[in-house]
Amino acid sequence: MEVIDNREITDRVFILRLRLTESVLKPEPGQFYLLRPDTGYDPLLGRPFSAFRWNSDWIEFLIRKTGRGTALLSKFRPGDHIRLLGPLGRTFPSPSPHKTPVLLAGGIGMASVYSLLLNRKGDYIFIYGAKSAPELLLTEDIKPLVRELYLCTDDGSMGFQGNVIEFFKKFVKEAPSHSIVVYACGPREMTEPLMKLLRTYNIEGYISLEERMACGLGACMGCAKHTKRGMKRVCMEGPVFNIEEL
Amino acid sequence: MEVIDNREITDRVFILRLRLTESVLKPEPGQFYLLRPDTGYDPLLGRPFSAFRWNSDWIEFLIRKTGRGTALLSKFRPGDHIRLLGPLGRTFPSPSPHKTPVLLAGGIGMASVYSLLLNRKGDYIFIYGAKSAPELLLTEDIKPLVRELYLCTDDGSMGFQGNVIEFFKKFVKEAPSHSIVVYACGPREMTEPLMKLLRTYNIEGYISLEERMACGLGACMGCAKHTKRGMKRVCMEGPVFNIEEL
Amino acid sequence: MNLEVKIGNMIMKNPVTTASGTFGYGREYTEFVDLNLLGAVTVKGISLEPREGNPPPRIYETPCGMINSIGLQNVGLKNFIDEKLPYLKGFDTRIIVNILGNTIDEYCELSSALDGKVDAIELNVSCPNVKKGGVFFSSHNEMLRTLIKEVRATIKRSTLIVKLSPASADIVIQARICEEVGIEAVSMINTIPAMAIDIHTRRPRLSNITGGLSGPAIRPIGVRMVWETHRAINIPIIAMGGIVTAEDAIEYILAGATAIAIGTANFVNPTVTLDIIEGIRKYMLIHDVDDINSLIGGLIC
Amino acid sequence: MNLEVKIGNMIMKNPVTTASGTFGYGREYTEFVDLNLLGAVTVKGISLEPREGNPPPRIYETPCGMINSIGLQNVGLKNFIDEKLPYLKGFDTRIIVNILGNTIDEYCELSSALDGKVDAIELNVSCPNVKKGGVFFSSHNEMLRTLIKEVRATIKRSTLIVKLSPASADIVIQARICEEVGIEAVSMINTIPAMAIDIHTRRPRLSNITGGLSGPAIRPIGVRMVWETHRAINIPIIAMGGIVTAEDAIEYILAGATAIAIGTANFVNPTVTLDIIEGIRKYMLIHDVDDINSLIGGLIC
Ligand SMILES: Cc1cc2nc3c(=O)[nH]c(=O)nc-3n(C[C@H](O)[C@H](O)[C@H](O)COP(=O)(O)OP(=O)(O)OC[C@H]3O[C@@H](n4cnc5c(N)ncnc54)[C@H](O)[C@@H]3O)c2cc1C
Ligand SMILES: Cc1cc2nc3c(=O)[nH]c(=O)nc-3n(C[C@H](O)[C@H](O)[C@H](O)COP(=O)(O)OP(=O)(O)OC[C@H]3O[C@@H](n4cnc5c(N)ncnc54)[C@H](O)[C@@H]3O)c2cc1C
Ligand SMILES: Cc1cc2nc3c(=O)[nH]c(=O)nc-3n(C[C@H](O)[C@H](O)[C@H](O)COP(=O)(O)O)c2cc1C
Ligand SMILES: Cc1cc2nc3c(=O)[nH]c(=O)nc-3n(C[C@H](O)[C@H](O)[C@H](O)COP(=O)(O)O)c2cc1C
Ligand code: FES
Ligand code: FES
Repeated sequence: MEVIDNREITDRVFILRLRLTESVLKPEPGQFYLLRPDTGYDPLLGRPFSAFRWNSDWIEFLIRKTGRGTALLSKFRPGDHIRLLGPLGRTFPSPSPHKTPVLLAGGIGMASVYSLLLNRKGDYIFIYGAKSAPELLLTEDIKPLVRELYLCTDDGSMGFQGNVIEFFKKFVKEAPSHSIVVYACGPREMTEPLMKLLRTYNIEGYISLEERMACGLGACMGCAKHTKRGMKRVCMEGPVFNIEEL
Repeated sequence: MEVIDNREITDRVFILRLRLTESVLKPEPGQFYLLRPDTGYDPLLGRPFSAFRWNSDWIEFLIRKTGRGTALLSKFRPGDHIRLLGPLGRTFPSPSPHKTPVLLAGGIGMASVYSLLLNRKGDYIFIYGAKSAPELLLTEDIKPLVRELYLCTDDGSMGFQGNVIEFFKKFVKEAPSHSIVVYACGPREMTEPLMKLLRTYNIEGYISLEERMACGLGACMGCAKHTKRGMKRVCMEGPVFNIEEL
Repeated sequence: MNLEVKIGNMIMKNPVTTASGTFGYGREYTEFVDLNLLGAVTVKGISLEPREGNPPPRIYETPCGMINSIGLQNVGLKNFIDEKLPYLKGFDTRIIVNILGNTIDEYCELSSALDGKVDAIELNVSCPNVKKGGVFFSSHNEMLRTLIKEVRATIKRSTLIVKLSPASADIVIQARICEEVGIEAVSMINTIPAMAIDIHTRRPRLSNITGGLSGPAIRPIGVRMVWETHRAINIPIIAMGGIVTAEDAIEYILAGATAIAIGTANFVNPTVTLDIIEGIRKYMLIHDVDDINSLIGGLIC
Repeated sequence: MNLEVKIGNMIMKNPVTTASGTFGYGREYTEFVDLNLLGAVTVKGISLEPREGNPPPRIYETPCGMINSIGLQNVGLKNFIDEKLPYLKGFDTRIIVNILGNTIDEYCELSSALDGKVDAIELNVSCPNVKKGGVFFSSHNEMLRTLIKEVRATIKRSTLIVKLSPASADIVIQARICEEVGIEAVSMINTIPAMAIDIHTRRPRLSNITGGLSGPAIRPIGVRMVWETHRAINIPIIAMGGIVTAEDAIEYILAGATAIAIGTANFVNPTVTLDIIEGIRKYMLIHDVDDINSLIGGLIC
């Protein structure tokens, strides 16, 4: 796919916009694509990124530079081409009208829950955490879309001092647990304790998980995740899992 | 080094201009550099290219797309960085005032002899051949710098129909051989018969040869060429060889 | 132009198949690949009982390659025959089933259960990622001989292929043993045992510590092994290891392969198998090659 | 912060040396590298008589690697001692000389001539590019034992290192033989036999047909072999194979290497050796490692 725009929004995060041709299906919130910079065989494999924003002409990915693949992707410019495979995986289910949807995003996990916010109507509460204030991205864009926005930073440089989980613990003690449904995406350090927490409070929840991937199509068994019902493939049975399965 | 400009001059040939910083020495005509596109380890090795044109601020390479490395280099744009190693190898000796310097260029071999033309005074005869007219590059730039310019094309679409060697055979029959000195660069199909020809007519000659390279520094012995005096390294004892050595 | 090749009794309409474990059970790729166009589909290794495989993480990218330690997660023989095979049978292509057992008996049980149901059975005697897996056999020539002889005896109709390991003591000797025992073909190379370490946590990148290296990185090794083996045996070779383009495929054919399998490249480009078939056709056209069989082992040296 | 390591009697000021054949005789790189800063310089393999090596072409690039068949072009023992060694002696670094013979006698002649003149002698028993080269020894465990025993006996002062081949029957067993015979250290891995074919001419890319694969492509294989070997022996390992960055070097150290050698990466970046020493320092600083020796074999698994 052709790169239309590639914009840094912080020194570590950029938004990559690709032209959507008819051959590429539009995603559902929570789905992802494998992106491969096509320069040689190093790096070799596609990298998974959640669909962030899209319309009929283009799709955007919100990407954090972590390693070589993302560094390469950050250098692509309008007119360049990137191989795109997707949309892949399962979507977040639509929030039921009887429950308040609470979105939990840790770091770049924001990309995936943000797409839910944009595409599925709901009276959202958004809890968003990062290391420090500059890493809380696009908060001005989020505000008008949600009923309540809570920001958390590890260093206290903005909002609640502490991580999303600490905030959420406080939060659930006040909210009646059966009236909320949680949609979450973030690093393992956030999703692991979150699962336990949701189970403890018996809260309905959907979590987007990460695992290294090769094929993205359910063929290689590389992205396996241990679940109650055996090994599941994050690329097929995920990335969004109902916490009951996990 | 930073790319300042990268211009296609035909669909297969481009001119890459890099900023020359103080750490990089200026070349002598016939010398070359190893250029490495710095995206990953594939391609791994630097590619050798003759210094084509330069001044105190920049250096240009005239490059023909043949494989993956050159295709990658053609995509570099102003602001990108390319690793540069050089100048490497031996230069063409300056033409003696008593002999008419005859430059022979086959295809992209033009880059190297052109640098001689630009940098060393002389009353040059330039014989330049390619497959067909569109592959005869920058002939308008060459004209004002030489006494005589002869163009050859395999298909006869411009100038003499036939290759540089065929033309040169005709040419030496008319010129007294001891009064010329030949500087040549081109594909193996040109340089091999040329060597024989020069020996037959006992003409002084310097030929720039090509061989695959790894280090460019005389360390790996990868670029060996069989000569009268044993194995020589094209990157150190060449690329310009006196035909007496070969 | 003839692209048809023969592996034992199995006639493939073209020399291109998939490498076991990289193409699932075929179905996973049908959105991208019309299976009818492939010479054969080789499916993920099957064991007697379903297996969970190794704990994650199971894959890691390395320079121009990847290491995997899937550990043979698979649905098991029964589910394969009941659920996966009927779907595959709906296509006009050959079906090759890769099998792996812990004991000679298990291998024999697998092979006799599959005999006649599939076009070919590929014995995986070289999986580096299963503790009691085939590695044991591939590192002992005489054990290998016993194993393949016994399996050979269980098979009446399907073609039998033995998949050799680049980590075995001597792959050429093992190929000769296969020929001696009457195996119809060998396939090579399986992944090369490898590992990677996260220097910040000091832990291995894979939960299984080591895994198998595949992808373009290993192609020059595979080509050399196929060339050496081709000179030593007269049975056909199905070659694999780092094939990404038609050029790579032809390189292996010139080195001595009768058919080639695409593995890791499916992850890089899901339509790669078809692109390669197309590319082989183009090459044959340009070089005026009428019959692909005339290219086999055509290296000039 | 201590970067000093010990290989036999040889104390290296840091664990970084160059891989034989990729750094010439040291001099070639002095424009880029202050040799005084290296733990040791390992020079191109030396034979008794000068050698011309194989005809060109001798190298070919492959995915994340290269294959070479230089064929041990070198100036020979006498020229080395007279012309190359005095220059190297002018630096405050260790000198390791890689040697290759056709017969046990040749090896012994080389080793006794160099004993005491250089800090260490590295026996190349595994060069894949010379017909009568060491490959013969590396593929026969008992021949190897005889060879290294006899060479061992000729050396009184220099440290003796045996360089093992990844293509040998079993690299771990060979390492054990080295330890049993009293060799001070092993180095590994040499290049992996490989080949490439030009599909348009149908000819091999190298005049020697096959060559040795080196570069990042082989690193995961090298790391695995070093890890396996480290668990089996107690003598130090000098590790090499695809090291390009300090991360790669540390990966090998955690796998069990006491020192590491940089080969192909010198071609990619001529200052890479110094960059890696710097990178190792930074890593030790960040991870609060006082002594590099505490990292050796530090893999947690
Ligand atoms: C379903 C899914 C959705 C994701 N969405 C986003 C997103 O919207 N924005 C974003 O910035 N990141 C997202 N990630 C994480 C992103 O895939 C990794 O940051 C990226 O692969 C790192 O690649 P690299 O080459 O820069 O890093 P390297 O560490 O060099 O990569 C080495 C290998 O590990 C894999 N890898 C590394 N980190 C991860 C990870 N966290 N998850 C899976 N594989 C990994 C790479 O794909 C590659 O194969 C998502 C991951 C998954 C699984
Ligand atoms: C001293 C010297 C000066 C040169 N000057 C120029 C120049 O000014 N302009 C120009 O366009 N080309 C020049 N060449 C040729 C140029 O180096 C090759 O075209 C280029 O390396 C091809 O790289 P690739 O990755 O596109 O091709 P690939 O075929 O993919 O390369 C594969 C490998 O072979 C090597 N290789 C391929 N062709 C050649 C060749 N002809 N000579 C040496 N190595 C080769 C590559 O460097 C690489 O390592 C010169 C070569 C030499 C030796
Ligand atoms: C993820 C993955 C799973 C594999 N599973 C199997 C398997 O089950 N049985 C088998 O014989 N080989 C298996 N292999 C090896 C491949 O079939 C093939 O031999 C190897 O990957 C080399 O080919 P490539 O470089 O094209 O991938 C697997 C390889 C990969 C990458
Ligand atoms: C061009 C070249 C020449 C080599 N010559 C020798 C040699 O003379 N003796 C030897 O023992 N190893 C030789 N090697 C092998 C290297 O020393 C090293 O073991 C191997 O290249 C793996 O390391 P690398 O991947 O860092 O290059 C050579 C390697 C290359 C690339
Ligand atoms: S990435 Fe291959 S099965 Fe999920
Ligand atoms: S390229 Fe290494 S010696 Fe010439």
